[in-house]
Amino acid sequence: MRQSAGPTLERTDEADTYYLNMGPQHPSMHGVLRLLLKLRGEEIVTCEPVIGYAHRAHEKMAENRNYIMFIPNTSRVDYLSGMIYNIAFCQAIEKLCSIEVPERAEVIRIIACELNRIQSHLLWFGTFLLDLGGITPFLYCFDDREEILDILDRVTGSRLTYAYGRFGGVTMDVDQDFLVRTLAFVKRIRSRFPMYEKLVGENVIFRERCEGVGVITPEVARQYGVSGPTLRASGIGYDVRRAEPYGGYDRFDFEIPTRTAGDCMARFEVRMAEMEQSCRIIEQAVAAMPEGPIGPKKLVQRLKPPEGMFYFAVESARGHFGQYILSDGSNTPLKLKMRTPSFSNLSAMETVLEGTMVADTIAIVGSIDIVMPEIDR
Amino acid sequence: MTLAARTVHGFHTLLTGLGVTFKQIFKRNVTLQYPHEKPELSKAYRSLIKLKRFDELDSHDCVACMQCVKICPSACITIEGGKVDGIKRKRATLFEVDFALCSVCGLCIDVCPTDTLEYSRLYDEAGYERAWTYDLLAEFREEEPAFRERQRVQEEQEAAEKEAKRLAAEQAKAAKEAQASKPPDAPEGTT
Amino acid sequence: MTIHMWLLFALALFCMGLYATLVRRNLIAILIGIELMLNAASINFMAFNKFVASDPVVGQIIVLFIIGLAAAEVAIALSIVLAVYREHANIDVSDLEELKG
Amino acid sequence: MPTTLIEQFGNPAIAIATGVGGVMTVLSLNALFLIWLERKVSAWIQRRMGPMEVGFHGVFQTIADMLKLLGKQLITPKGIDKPLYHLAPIVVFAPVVAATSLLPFSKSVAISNIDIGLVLIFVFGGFAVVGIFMAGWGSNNKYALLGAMRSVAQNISYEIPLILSALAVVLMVSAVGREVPIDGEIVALNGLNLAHITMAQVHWTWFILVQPVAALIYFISVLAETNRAPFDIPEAESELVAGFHTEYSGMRFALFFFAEFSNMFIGAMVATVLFLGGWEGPILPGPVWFFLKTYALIFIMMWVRWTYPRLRFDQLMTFCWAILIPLSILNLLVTALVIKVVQS
Amino acid sequence: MIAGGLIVMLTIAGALIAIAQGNIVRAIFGLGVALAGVALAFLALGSPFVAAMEVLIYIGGITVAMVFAVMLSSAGRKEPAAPISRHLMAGLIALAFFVGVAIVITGAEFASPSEPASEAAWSVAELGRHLLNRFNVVFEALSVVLLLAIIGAIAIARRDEPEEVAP
Repeated sequence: MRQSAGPTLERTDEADTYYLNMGPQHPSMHGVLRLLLKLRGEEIVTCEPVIGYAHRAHEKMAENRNYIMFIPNTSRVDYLSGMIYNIAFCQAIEKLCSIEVPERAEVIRIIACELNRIQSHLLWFGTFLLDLGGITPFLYCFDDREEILDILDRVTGSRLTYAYGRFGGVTMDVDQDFLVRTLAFVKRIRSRFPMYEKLVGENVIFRERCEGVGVITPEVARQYGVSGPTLRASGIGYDVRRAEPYGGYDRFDFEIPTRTAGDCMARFEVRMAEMEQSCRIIEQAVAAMPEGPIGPKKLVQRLKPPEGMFYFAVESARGHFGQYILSDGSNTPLKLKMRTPSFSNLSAMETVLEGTMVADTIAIVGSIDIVMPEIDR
Repeated sequence: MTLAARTVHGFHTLLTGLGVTFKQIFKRNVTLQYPHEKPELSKAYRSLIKLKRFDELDSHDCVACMQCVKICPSACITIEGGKVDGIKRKRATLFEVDFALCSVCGLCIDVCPTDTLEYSRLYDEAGYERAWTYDLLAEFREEEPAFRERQRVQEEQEAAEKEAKRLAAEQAKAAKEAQASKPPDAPEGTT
Repeated sequence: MTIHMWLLFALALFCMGLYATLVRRNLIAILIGIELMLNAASINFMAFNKFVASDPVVGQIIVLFIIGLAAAEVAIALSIVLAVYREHANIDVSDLEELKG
Repeated sequence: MPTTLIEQFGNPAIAIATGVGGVMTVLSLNALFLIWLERKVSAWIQRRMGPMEVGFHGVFQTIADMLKLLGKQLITPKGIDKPLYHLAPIVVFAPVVAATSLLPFSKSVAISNIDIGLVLIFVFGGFAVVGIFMAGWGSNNKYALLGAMRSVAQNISYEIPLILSALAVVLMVSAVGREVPIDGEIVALNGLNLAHITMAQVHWTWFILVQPVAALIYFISVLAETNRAPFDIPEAESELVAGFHTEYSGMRFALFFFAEFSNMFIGAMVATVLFLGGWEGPILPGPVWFFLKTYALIFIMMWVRWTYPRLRFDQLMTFCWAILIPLSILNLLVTALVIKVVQS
Repeated sequence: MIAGGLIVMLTIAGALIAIAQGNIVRAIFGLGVALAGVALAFLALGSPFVAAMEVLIYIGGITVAMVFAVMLSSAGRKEPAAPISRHLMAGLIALAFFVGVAIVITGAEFASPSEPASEAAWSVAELGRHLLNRFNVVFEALSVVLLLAIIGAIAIARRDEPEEVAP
């Protein structure tokens, strides 16, 4: 059969079906995800995500170095919300070792994290459209995203993998110019939302591709531990920032946007609404920026954490990011386990993708916003 | 909505989309023509670390304390040094950074006790080899003997000053002690 | 080329189609044979049309009719192929014995 | 009436050689220009600059790319169906040359003038489908096969509204009933002759004005026939990598690319003839008008491509069968009725 | 004459591939070549319009539909070779038919029309006029047949569960 010319449609155990390997090298697979699709024509019979192609053993690395030496690793777990992960690790250690954080540092962190969240959503928006075949919105998003990266670059010196957080504060203070530019950006992105809405949100082709596609029911979402915007699009308004406030989020007034449809369109709307909410938080934070130190004068290096187990969660751009630290009282964690949102979101795909078409796979996998390094770690 | 109404509405949204992209044609470009134009580096720009030149020393002040070597997560810093002949101040004799390994986290800068590390403005780095080691002492190497000489002279001076001070203090102390140990004589005027 | 040559050419094509129809067992291969035979007939019509008929329209219309019929026939035949395949996972005619009396 | 090459040269062999040479030159120049234009249009829309390095504003970028493709290794995958795989680019490309030779660029410049030119255009359009199938089947690649199947289903479906909307124009040409002197004798215009269709639209009586629906349907179908976004499903890179030409590299790939851009060119040219009055226009000479209109259409095609996301395959089919085909049939019926009423 | 010879060779070569090739997809492409030859023959016989229709419907439609069916049904597998007896029998029948009819053809005399048809009689316009006047019944019958064929094809190929029909 192999000898005969042409790609023989390999018979699987079921008649009329064949396997298609989508990825790990494939133009639309974010990073190196491999989807083993069993197809009937273009319809998916079963879908099996195969992961592990970007495994870099971050968790193992954490066991072999001091707490502080793990800081640069954190942004690389999820390079799209690197700031959130970076700060989250510092916040976890601060809570573990009861380190005080000055108020100014907290507010700076919140601004940086929310900018990072907008940046991540913008990139998702662009790549999602790219998956659906619309190339231009991708570049418009990158135009806006560049602005955020420039702003963050001013204080962190990096554009993607920030090592901005330190235990008890941040590395560099923000200046007036930073605040001015941040506010200008908020104004700019607000003026861009109507354009995105016109170009994409209302576009009939986009709506046709998204509405009713890839519905994740609340039950499935609960079953697989789906979190973040993907969960909120299914009608469950769970957000760590609201459910277990951390890092001073309880001081700010913002909403948790939810939708009930659970389809790609709902996920799109939730993320767009979240960007607006992040803008609100940023505005309040800039207005409430206190004076004061931004961290301890001397680098906190040697930690004496209490023995035992510890869990700390934050809301990353993709959902519930938790860190489980097993400490033996030394300066090195015995075990650092990360609960990453993309992993749980992706595991729901097996159920969700069944019975959809190949083209929908792209839309659905694109819409849950996965970052492969975060899954593989 | 009927099919006809949906079709008409669909076409309308498509035309709106075309309008949006058409407007963009006449807007300013946002890209830089990279090799010809270069972006402005931010003031916090992170790149390869370098040794800061202190005005009062006219040289770096790395004392080879190995703090940065110990904290570096990527183990990309190699330092040798310590006590050098002739002067008291500890000096680094070798300071190499393998930039291929460095993740520019800045922990070495934060931990440096003499604050002699800072980020350089090294930009568009590219190369054909994996080894990417920078010798941070290169710019200081030639002037190192001069620095040591200066330092030696200064230290000698300081030592001499200190010695003089010590001597002076000793003399003063001795004088004081001598005064104290002297039997209380009657003032001259009174005798 | 004379009319005789055209007719012989058409005859050769027809016989090849006939041979394929008799030998092959794959439904689609048989269909190919039938198409060859139909085309041979069309060539005949066109040849007579050019050399013999006084009104050149008639032959052309008949050929157009044949082409149209062939399209219809192929549509039906292929749908049968698909239906048979779905039932038997095979389109070998010698395996189709259910219609035997 | 355009004089054809055969009339000018007398000898058909020389005429054919000149014709093919001329067509190839036009097509090559056009492809070079179109690829550059595509990059520039996308860049303008996306607020970038596009190619800027090779030549003034990158005008020679395409030539540089061509040279690069020429120098690339021709990779022949394992397990392919050799004859089909190797023939496919040629089968895709050859009809393009043939179809271009049918078009009347101006009153005096045309390579051929055939009474059933319009029919032949569609014939050659149908030919390309076979080549795409050969490429998809011969490549021994599932993505290529899926791409080919999608492509063929799409091309066959969209041929129907394409032809039906063109038929409305054919009806109009005979309904206009204009009689023009050609070579000294008065001839009634023939709706299937491309030059005659152009001549039926003199003095700004462009058919887009009387047949806007047909023009719209025709334009959409051309987008689909040439696999342009939002109908670029056969080669949807985010789903099928590169569709039917996934396994082609170097010059073979270049030939597919060349054919794609040339098809776009032909689609726009035919639309110009059918709806925009071909070479007709004031002041400027015929060919200038002809190419101006053609490139304006091509610009719109590019503009559309860089604006929309892609449809899903079943939506594409539904759009064709549930909206375009009924609409085009309706349009044809209304056209026929109106003509009948006006004539009686 | 040379052109005629080329056309015959092309057609016969295509037909040979079509009937002898075990790989069904190649056989279909062989059929495509043969059909292209037939279309050229029509051109040589004076009717470009019919030639165009032959290409449009046969090559652009029928062969493509066949390949499509092959892909949908995995019919591309090599069929087992037929027994030699079957080849012999079929060959004999075909040969006998060829020889018999060839004798008749070579022996036959065909009367040429008294006056050759005018150029205008070959035109597409004339063809269309006849199709809608004199041969109106043929035209209508064809349309009915095609409609029935479409309905029939859909009815046969439709899966049991209601789904959208493949075009």
